[in-house]
Amino acid sequence: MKHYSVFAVAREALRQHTGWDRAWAKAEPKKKYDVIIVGAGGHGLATAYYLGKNHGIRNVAILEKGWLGGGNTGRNTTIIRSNYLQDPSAAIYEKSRSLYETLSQDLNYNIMFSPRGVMMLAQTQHEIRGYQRTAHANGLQGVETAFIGPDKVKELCPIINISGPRYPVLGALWQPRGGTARHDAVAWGYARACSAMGMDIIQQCEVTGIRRDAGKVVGVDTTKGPIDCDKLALVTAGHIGVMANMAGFRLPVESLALQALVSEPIKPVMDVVVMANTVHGYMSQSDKGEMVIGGGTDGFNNYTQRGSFHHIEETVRALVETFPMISRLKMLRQWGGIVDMTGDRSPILSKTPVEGIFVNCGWGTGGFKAIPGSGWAMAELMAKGASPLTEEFSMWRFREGKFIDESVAAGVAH
Amino acid sequence: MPEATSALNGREASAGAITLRDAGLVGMITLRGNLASAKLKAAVKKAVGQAVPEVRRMAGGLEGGAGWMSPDELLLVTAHDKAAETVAALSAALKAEHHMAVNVSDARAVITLRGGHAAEVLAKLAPADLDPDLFPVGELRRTRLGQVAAAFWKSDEDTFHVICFRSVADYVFDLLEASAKAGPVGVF
Amino acid sequence: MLTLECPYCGVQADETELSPGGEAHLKRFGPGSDIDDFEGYLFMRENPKGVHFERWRHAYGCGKWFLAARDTATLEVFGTYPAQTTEPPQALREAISAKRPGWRWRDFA
Amino acid sequence: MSTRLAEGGRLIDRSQAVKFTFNGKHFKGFAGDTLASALLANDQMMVGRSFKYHRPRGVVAAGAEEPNALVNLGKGGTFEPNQRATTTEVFDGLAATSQNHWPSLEFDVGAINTYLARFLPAGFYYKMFIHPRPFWKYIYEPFIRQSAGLGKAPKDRDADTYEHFHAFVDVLVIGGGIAGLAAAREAGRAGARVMLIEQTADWGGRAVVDGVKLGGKDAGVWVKDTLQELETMPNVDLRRRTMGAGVYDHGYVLAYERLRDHVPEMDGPRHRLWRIRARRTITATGAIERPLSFAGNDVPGVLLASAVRDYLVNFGVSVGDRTVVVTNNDDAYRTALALHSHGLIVPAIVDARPQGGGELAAAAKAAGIRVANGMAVAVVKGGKRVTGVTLCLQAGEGAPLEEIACDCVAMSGGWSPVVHLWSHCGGKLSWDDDQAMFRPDAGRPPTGADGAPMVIAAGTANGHLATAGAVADGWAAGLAAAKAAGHAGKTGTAPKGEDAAAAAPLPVWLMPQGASYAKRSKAWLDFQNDVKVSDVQLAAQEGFESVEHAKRYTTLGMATDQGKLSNINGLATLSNALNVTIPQVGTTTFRPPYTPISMGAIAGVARDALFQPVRKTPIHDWHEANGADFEPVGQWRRPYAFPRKGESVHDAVMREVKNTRTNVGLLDASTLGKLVVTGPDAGRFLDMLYTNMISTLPVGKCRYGLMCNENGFLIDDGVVARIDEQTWLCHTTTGGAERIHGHMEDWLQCEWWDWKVYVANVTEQFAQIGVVGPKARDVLESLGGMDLSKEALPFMQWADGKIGEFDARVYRISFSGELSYEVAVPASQGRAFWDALLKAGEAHGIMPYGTECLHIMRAEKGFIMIGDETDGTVIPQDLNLGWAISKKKDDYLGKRAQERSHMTDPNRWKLVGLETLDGSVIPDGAYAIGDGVNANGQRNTQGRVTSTYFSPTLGKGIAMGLVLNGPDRMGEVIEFTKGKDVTVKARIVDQVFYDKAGEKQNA
Repeated sequence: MKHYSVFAVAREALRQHTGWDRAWAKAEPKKKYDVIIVGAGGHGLATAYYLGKNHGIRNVAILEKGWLGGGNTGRNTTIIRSNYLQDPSAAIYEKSRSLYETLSQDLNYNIMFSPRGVMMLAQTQHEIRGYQRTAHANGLQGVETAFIGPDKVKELCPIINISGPRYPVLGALWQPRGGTARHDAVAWGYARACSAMGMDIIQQCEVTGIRRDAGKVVGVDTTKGPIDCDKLALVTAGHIGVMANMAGFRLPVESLALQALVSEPIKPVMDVVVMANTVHGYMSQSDKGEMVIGGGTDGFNNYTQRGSFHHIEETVRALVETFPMISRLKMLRQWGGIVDMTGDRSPILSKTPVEGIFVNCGWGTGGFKAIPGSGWAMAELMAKGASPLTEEFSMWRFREGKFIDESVAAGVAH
Repeated sequence: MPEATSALNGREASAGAITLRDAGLVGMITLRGNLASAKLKAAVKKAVGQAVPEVRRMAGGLEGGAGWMSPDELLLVTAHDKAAETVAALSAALKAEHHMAVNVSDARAVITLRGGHAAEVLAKLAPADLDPDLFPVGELRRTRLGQVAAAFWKSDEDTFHVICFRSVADYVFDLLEASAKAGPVGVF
Repeated sequence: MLTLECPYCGVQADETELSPGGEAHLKRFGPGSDIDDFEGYLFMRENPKGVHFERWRHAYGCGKWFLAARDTATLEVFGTYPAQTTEPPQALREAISAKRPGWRWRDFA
Repeated sequence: MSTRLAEGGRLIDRSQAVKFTFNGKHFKGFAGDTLASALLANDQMMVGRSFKYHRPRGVVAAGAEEPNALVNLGKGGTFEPNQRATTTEVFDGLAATSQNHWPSLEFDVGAINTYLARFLPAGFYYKMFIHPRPFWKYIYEPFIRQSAGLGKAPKDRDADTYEHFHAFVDVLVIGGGIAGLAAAREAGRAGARVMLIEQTADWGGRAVVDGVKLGGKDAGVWVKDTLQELETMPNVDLRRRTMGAGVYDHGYVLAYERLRDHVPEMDGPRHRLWRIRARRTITATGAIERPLSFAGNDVPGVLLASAVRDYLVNFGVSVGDRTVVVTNNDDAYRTALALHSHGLIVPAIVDARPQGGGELAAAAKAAGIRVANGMAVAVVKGGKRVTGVTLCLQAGEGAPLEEIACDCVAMSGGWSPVVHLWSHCGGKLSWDDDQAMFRPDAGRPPTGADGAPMVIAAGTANGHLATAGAVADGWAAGLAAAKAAGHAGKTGTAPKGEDAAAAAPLPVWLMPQGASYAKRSKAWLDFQNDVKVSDVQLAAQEGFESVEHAKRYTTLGMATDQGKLSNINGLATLSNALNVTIPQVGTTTFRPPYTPISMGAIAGVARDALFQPVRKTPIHDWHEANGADFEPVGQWRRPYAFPRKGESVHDAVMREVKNTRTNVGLLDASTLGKLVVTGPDAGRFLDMLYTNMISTLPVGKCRYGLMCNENGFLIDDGVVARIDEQTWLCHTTTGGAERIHGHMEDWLQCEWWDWKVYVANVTEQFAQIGVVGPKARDVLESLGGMDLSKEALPFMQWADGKIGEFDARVYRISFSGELSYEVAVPASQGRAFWDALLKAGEAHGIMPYGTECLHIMRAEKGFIMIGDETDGTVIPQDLNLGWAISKKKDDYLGKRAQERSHMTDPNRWKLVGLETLDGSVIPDGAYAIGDGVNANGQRNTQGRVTSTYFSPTLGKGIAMGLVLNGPDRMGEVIEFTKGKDVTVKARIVDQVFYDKAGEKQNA
């Protein structure tokens, strides 16, 4: 793997950039792997990366039916935060956030982690109490957050209207080391590092069946032929239900459309991420200058990657009220992704009824921020059979009502 | 009697050819029951002088009306000071049948919207087809106006009566007024 | 942006007049029931990519719940019907078969 | 130089001069000009700077596809960045400034990037700025952000208004060119409800500019005649300046009407967002000309050939005196001929095709224009504007053959149908090898709710680039759409278009075909984002083989034009680099909107006071008039407290508590939900909904009830009153009325549909007023009326009667622990009743109180609050409410769930009272710290605070909380978090701090 640096770029510039290698190798499937991971999104690639890096498991294939990073990894609003209320959530999201801090260096790929700070606005008394609760919890969880007042909100984000007539801003939960990253780069950086470790990333390869023998996984059938494996990880987000179906078990998951949009680019005007949950909208400004805006989730099952327009309308309405200056900006593009929602809106990282099959799904609207932590934890679970980070995220927790419910504070699981 | 006021307390507005007016205190009764029952039909006739309406229709009007709200629900319209006794009469007449009659006069507000492009004022706010050819006089539609539930019926070519919950009467009036002020669209 | 016909009032209802209510034809399991059945009742959903049956309420209209048969991959609507039933009407099932031969959803086909 | 010709310009009115400014310079245009045409008329060739290299940029197109000519427009409340000059109509007083440069358009420091371009290839930022770590956030990123970003941010509140409109049509025709007009007319004749929309200000599209013939008539005449017929049809609605923005599922189409952008002084909304439900949508959206990829194709003065023609014919503007036309198809010859006929010089038509063109080429030659077949542009000369071109062989590597001096280059790389709207909702494309373009695949259309095709592409948008095919296709689409929508009225015959015989185009994706790296790195694909042929090739080399990868890696097509000019050239370049066919590479996904639409239009009328509904009680106006400090509760705004002049909110709350506890307080409780439940099965039904036994409640009595969901968690609580044998009145929380009503209807309609129960939400029928405090009875009795004595109306009973003249239903219930009456009167009498109570209470020291006082009093009394003690994960057992769970019932919603092991776990946190040792108030949300850390290194906890207040009654902090084994640990002291490394000690106590015996509420 060619090392990336300013010097390498300068050297290549002098020879018309002819020396750059493929970022990841083109691979055809071998007959057998120790581990097959279905889904080359951020979570799948990160799982592979940490299997190799932390556990020395490198005979790994990552199968992708489309192009890597092309699902929710490449269509989210790139927010990274770990200010979650419940201990298990805070643990895995903070692990993730802390890995993001050094990910560019670890991968030798600039994923542009920008810890510009994330604030979640409190606009009702109830929200104030909810976020104060989260701040207290975060203090004990080792997550750096603080509840700040409206003046500080205005100072950090001058374009906000803190004295709106309907829902004045009463404060915010502030995580100074939250932020954003370049979503595609996260997938590409992991893919490049996996490939460098000798793993096979096989794109345009759809899994059509899961082969089992005596309750244990033995391989998968794909559009590129059968492939054997000892362990199998299903990491396909919105399509996890289809996978589980192939493997012969059910998951407490539903697939829904989630939407986002960007404005045309403007000069920098907002250096923090703002989430306004009472009015349902969140916004940040990308390095290109676009205002990146997250919308709501449809309430019905959908596999089309298209959502209903009224969510866009509701979100834009909320943000025009919160940031009046965006009224005269224009929506450049809107899109949708299919998210997998569990019964408690928290993810599943778990063994399954089939020996050797593991699932990593249910990240719902909040998966991007979790990519490194999810990969780290999943790799540990697969390599060692257990991980403290995944302990509470079992697929069987719903049976006894042992939820990890983040909606209990004023927070939402974006 | 203590002083009784409608939610909009007589509010009025006009914009171009459109006028908006609080219809004032209106007697309204939610009647739930078997709409096919002879007893119910007779009781409705007696109460407001109207037959049980067809689906999505308003029989009569502000002076005495029966509107189809759902397969087992009518909205009866009468004078405000008659509502309580009408409820009692209905309950007595339908004693033997499973039914519900509740006075909701004060839970609602009624706004009269009048003018050449009244349908357009509504079509700015409601996801309903208000084309005059397809929304005839006497049609009643329960739908959404902006962000709240509402119903309206068309009492003549240029007039709609809009019903909404009392608590959002100002919001609905403001919405209608803003839509009227923005002018005609030229569709209908 | 879906449009579903309300089987009660006949309105071609815009999605913004409706509220979605998840999977249809769930069988309730109460006290004393098996934990697997109860888990299935509360959490396990078909979530199919294809023919699906689901609940909707004409929330801004007549207030009634109804059921819809819809394809989650194309959003085609095969039909709507009143909620007071434990299974899809036969005529609807046949209509789906005409368009999606071999479809299966739980025990229905 | 570019200039206005002495004559011509079909869209401008030379009698109406218009004054405007650009970068502060005063210019003159004419009514009918676009800003782009007016700038060109004033020789303003350079109009902006590109995104990455800050290269000089000039107008390149004449329509919605323009990537370069973006300006800041207006000022203050009407300021708007990134306005496309080509679609902005000029008006008197228009003020525009150019974007993305410092200090000025002519001299831009950022242009240094163009010299560094070799160091800034596609994806350079992924490979650089990795070390040292903090530099990304604090040095590199701010620099990159500042140099990107295009337009300035608006500062002021938007001064304009917006609106929506819901339309329902049989046939929506998008695009007012000849195909759209033919389609609309035919659908209209068939009797369909038709809406025809056109994004520009005039009808007819390219056909009129090109002067083609239809049915023997000039296109202009045909358009006029057709419009005339359309205008007489009552079933057809025609809208100009209305763009089809997006096609969504089930025939939902978003259209964006710009009502006042061209006449800002007019009243009314600025934009109208149409939400259209169309049975069938016809996309007659035309085609967009493609640039050619040759070195220097981004120099100002290089334009699309069709744009040069548009400026000439529509606006009487010549972009240059000497225009070299470079093409791979016949259409560009029209530009040469038009220029020639206006007396302008065309030194050469450079046609990449060795065999050259058809009839139009012959006409050009006949006119004496030099045509150079098989030739290409090797490089364009000039910096801030074109000074000449060097020619070479298309087939070669670019060896210069000759130089031609010119000040404009008109290029045409062929045409691409506008397939965006076809594609938004799943319509697929097929590659047309003959015409080198993607066109809608009629066999794979977007389908609607009925599973049938819902979009029909027509005309050039459907790949019929010639007049005859386009207009016939439009006509057929109109007929088909009307028929599919159920209209089969009498229609006409297809209009006949006439075309010159054309030679086949030659796909040319790079000019010359063997261009060197030096040339490829100067051949632009995406003018705004500075993506060149070499960048896409590098992406392919590095394995970014999917078209989506290549797009994202290079940013091709991600600019404000969303790749309208660049996408096809980019993916052809990619396919060449990968050595696969273009259809194998495929296209990126087309997403709405077609061109950007204002956020204001999306929000519509819902701004300021209309942002969200505010629900008001009958007494709301009084609260407002009397200085209430409001808090939002759901959509209600409830008084939090009633501070007096000079009094802080906190002090007001303390006063309200003290006064209510010693005298009497008045609470507007109208927001509490009230649901009437009636019928033979109502008791049975309520027994299922509540955890308690409700059916046994005697008539006249009240009972506090709890509701859980099927997961066992508490969702609501409130007092239930038995009204008569078959009727109960259920109170819900303030936010709960609609939710619980829906919950009841759900169970009644979908599970127990054979039970005879009706529910009605009568919340707003009543004004409900709490008269609370030791003197409550005195106040009410002073009004006269019904007997409210302890004997006649004991605690937890209700009665109907008169208070004064008011029709009242009186509930003796208490959420404060005081003697308390909740009185419901008809809402229409609510305000009068409130006033009467205030007057009657004057002598007793009556004061209104708000929600915070209510909260403190209930906390002093140890009452739980849904949303404080509960958070969606709390079961009644956690709150020691076992007494409210009937042991006699076999079933209620949530009962099965509460049998699960996690719910019966003895280590669930349970509710207790808490008292700090130092009398301070435990902070909201504080956690009780446990011993040690968990497996993830997080500090263990053993409880948390759920309600915490300073109690003015007790003069110290009190709280409730959920604590591990709490009820068994009375008297124990535990530590709560207070701040960073600060804790506060609190003792576990009984949760009832006030009047444990209940003497006051029973009084």
